[in-house]
Amino acid sequence: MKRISKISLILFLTTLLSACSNADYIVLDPKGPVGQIQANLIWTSVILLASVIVPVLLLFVFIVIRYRDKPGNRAPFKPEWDDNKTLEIIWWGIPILLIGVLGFFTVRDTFVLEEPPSKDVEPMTIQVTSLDWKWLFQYPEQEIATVNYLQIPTDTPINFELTTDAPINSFWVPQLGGQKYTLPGKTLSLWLEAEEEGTYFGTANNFSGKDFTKMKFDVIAKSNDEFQQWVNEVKQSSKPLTLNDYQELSKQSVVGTSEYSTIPADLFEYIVDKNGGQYYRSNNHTASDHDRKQLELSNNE
Amino acid sequence: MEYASKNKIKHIEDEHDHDHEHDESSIKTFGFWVFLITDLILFATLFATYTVLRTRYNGGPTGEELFEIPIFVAETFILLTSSFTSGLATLGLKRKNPKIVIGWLIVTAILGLAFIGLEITEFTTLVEEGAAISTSAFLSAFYVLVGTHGIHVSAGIIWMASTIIQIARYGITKDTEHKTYIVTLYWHFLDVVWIFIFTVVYLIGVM
Amino acid sequence: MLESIKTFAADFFVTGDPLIYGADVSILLVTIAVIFVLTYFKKWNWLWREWLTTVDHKKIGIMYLIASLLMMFRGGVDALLMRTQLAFPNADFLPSDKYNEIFTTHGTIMILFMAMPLMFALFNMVVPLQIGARDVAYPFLNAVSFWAFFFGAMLFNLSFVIGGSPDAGWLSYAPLSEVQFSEGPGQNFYIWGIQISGIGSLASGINFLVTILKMRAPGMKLMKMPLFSWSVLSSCIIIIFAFPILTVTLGLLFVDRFFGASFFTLDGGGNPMYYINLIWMWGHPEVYLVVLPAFGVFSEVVSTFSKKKIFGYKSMVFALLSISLLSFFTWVHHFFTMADYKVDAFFAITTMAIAIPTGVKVFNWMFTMFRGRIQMKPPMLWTLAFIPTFLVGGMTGVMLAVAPADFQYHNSYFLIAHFHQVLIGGVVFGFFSGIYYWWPKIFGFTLNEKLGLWAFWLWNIGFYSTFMPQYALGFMGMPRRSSTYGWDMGWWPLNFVSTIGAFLMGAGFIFQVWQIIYSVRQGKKDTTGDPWDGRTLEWSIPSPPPEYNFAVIPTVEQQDDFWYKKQQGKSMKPTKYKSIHMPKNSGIPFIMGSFWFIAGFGLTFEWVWLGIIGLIGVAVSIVARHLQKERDYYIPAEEVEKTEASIGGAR
Amino acid sequence: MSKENQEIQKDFNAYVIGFSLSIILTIIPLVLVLYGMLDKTMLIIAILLAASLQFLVQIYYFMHLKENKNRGYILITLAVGIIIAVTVVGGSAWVMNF
Repeated sequence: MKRISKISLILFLTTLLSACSNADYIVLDPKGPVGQIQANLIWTSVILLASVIVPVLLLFVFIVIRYRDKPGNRAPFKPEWDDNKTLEIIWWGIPILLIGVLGFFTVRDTFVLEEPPSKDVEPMTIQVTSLDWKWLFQYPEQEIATVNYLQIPTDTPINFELTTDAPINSFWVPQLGGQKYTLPGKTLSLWLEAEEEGTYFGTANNFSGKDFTKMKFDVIAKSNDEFQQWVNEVKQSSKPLTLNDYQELSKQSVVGTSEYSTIPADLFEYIVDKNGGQYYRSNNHTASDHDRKQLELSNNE
Repeated sequence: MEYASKNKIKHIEDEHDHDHEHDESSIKTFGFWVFLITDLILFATLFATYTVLRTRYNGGPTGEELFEIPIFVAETFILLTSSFTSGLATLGLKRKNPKIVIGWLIVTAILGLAFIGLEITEFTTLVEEGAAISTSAFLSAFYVLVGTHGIHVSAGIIWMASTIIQIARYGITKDTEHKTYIVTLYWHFLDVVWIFIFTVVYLIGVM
Repeated sequence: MLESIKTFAADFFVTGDPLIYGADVSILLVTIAVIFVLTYFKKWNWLWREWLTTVDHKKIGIMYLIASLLMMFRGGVDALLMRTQLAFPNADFLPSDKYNEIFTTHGTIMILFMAMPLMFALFNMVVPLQIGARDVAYPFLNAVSFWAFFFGAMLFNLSFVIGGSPDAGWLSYAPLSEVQFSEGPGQNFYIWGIQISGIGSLASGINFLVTILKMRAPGMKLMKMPLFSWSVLSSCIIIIFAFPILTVTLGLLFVDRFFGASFFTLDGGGNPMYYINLIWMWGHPEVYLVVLPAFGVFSEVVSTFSKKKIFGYKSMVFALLSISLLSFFTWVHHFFTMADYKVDAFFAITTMAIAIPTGVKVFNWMFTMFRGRIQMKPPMLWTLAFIPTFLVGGMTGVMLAVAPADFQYHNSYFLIAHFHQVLIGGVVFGFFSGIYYWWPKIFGFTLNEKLGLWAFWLWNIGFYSTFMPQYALGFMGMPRRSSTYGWDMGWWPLNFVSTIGAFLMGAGFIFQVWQIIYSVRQGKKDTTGDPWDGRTLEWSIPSPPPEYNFAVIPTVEQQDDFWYKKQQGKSMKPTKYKSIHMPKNSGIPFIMGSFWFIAGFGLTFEWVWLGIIGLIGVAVSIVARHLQKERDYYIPAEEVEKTEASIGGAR
Repeated sequence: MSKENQEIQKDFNAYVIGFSLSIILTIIPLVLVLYGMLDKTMLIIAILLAASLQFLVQIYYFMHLKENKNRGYILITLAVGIIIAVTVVGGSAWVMNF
């Protein structure tokens, strides 16, 4: 038995080592303040929990070895010993204490993440729509759009407004921070910010049908100037996004990346509203009636 | 021996009460209560659904436009009365008089049929007015909540008929007494559920 | 005519995949083989009399066990297919649509058609024996539950060869599961397979709740009841409150699909998020209700094989009950990433709170072993394997409860690793431990220990090498339900190790099947009725127990009553017999189950006439039962005495 | 009157009281709503209160709980059931409404 457990231990360790050598633990390697908060929280919880779990595991091993039923074992044997108030208070107390501390950090950071990560910089908005099976990213301030990739400026807090025009999905860029769902008829807001330039892995993270696995995208973070340059390029060199283009995009298909020089007015609000947006009273993004009528008309063509 | 000191062997007082012939009727009644409580959760889930989707009219009619006060008030009083008459049937059990039991059960079942009749009329009128289950989320929730209660009532009527047949055939025995008791319990429960439908769906709807 | 039959058949039968044709052929062959064997050995009558119509809880338990092992095989094959697909990057062993079907059926089968019936197998095999009862409170209803489960499971599995499998994930989130995105019968199979078996589960929950509260042997106060029965009670509390929610959720989804209602649709004012809210209000309690009985098993096993009274009995009971209640207040942690932050904060705390009673239980198990004498028997091995596994699984569970951090774990392989760790390490190891523990009691012979040891180590090594890498994959950003992946992310080595591990677990399962088959023929007979030197009432009667369990219902004086009576040398063998009141067998539960199957099948294909025929059949079965007069009989005292003399065995 | 008859009379009285109370508790909210006698929030609270009272009336007068041998168990199960039911309705409303 001992031999087998040794073998399994070695197997396990070599696995981890081999994995470490050529792999990136991107969740633990954040490139922005939001991901940093979450990584810190992950480490805090691991350390707190391990400080209890590891001693308990050692105690477990000790008990199993010490009290094995074998001839000549001289460890005490008390078959009727079944109650000890002090001990019980200790182990009701330990988890309560642990949960108390961890709960404090959890609640604190839950509230922190609702706020923009840097308050002194003017934030930027990107409207994200998950479709079957692609991503549409609209830049309402720049009035451009991209499909299946994102370009963002560094050191700027970005408010991702998430919605979907297809089954529920989830928008996740691990190195910038945790994910949020894209819900139909509703915009959820997710703050992210990149502190370093680079290309980050982004993915759809909630199963949405046949080609869900192909909904990967790159997030390219560049300095503010380079970002402006890119915006200008897109505005000059690519074609506009028309409503027909959107209808085409919203059909079930897999497409590559593309960019658009303009976006239809209130397209995002239209997407939200047509999937039930009007029922959320707090939603401030309702399109004016006029715009909606126009959109619906073109929709029926 | 250590255990003897710690675990004094106590005498059992209620041995008789627990003898191996458990009181079957009491066990069955208890089980039925548990079933009713699960049904309570079922209706609670439907009420939750109705509450969440209550305002999602999808451009269709609202509760205020649809609900007819005389109809749902009549439904309410019919069901309340039938709850009372089913109770009177259980009094007949104590008098050991099968005729009283059968009589009141028939009255209850007829009131139940009247209730179902009204509900069907209400539903068909609504559908004719263009308020169908597929019209809006609000109407989906409405039809399923009220309809589930209606199906429960219909099942109760069939069940009552089966009980009436058995009392007519075998008289009041331990078995039929138990069955009557259970079916009236079920009937009272349906009345309770209706009170909440009356309040949450209809009264708040026409408010 | 021929042409229309052809198009119908092309739609009706799943075609175009060698796997499916293989399944078709094997289903056909097995069916023919079974029919042949039954006819050749003239066993039809025996099958009907002894099994299909039985209301005996022990036989129902055995049928649950067989069914759940079959389902474990099916779900396991699904798992191996998925792991094979993921062993290498860019593999196209399974195209994405097949892969989606397979992870959907894997999850659904493992939770609802493997873990649940395995749990009910233990309930049925053990609870009445442990509390000193002749049977459950409602033996007839017990049979109804089994056949509802069985036909529900069959209906669900049928989707593999007829009509097409569901492919929207094991919880079938709307709107993906709505007609708009999932046309065809696959999703209806899901709805009706689960709905029908769910009715059975709900009835079982009521049944065992009442059994435990009302059928205990005289003198067995609740606080003297064995902990396994306590865990079953806690589990039943969850069942009775959680399953009605599932019934409604699936019902609403069906109304959406069939009547064009809009509860969870994109248009018509429906709200898909509400489906997720509802399904987790059932789904979270669901996972706790399958793990609680495993906790009960560990409590029995740890005490028996440490030769020591359970430590902190009252704490244990309190912990069980508080887990069962708390489990209803944590559901939002499954969708932190779509709820409001204030809601998140609240549910993060409630989720963590559930770790407190769970942690206490681990301490109590450890201190039951402390100052005891630990015997490394097969049931104990599984319990010992459970503790470290569950500690790590529990730890990652608390990590997941940290809402802001969960934004990084959610739907990643970290989550997959976590719930497999608690479901395999907790539930499956626990049920294995229980099966090994009570096997001699139910079947009357012991299982070969050497083969069991092989199975044990294969399962454990396989388990760690499958799921530890998956935690790491989560940190590397691999989303769950990915049907394939590229070379670029560095996900390959860990996935490969994980696949090897999965096959090791599969080998472990084969060893267990071998162990059972081998032991059926070569196993040592258990003549004592008490092979482990047990502590609770079930060990005081012969193995396997006679149909009436206890010739005379024992009178209980304390916790672990049988153990202390043994110590004092008191005989529990009765001296005087009375005639015994027993329920009669009935064919109605089986017939009702078949009608449920017909109804479910009709509604799945939206053949309304067939659905109505089935439902009328169900209604007629119920009324027939209501009108039935002769439901029970008596075994005369002399016959009891004769049976007892012939089996002897127990002291 | 024999003891048995007295008991039946008592039961009958209980049914009549229960029935009258439930009629009253139905008419009150009906009148309140039809004549809009309170502002909306208060009105909703008032009619839900009336419904809850009627629930208790039915349990107490109609459903024979007090003579049931298992009323302890039933009451506990019912209490937990009501807690869960309130959680299902209130929890859903809270989670879904933001």
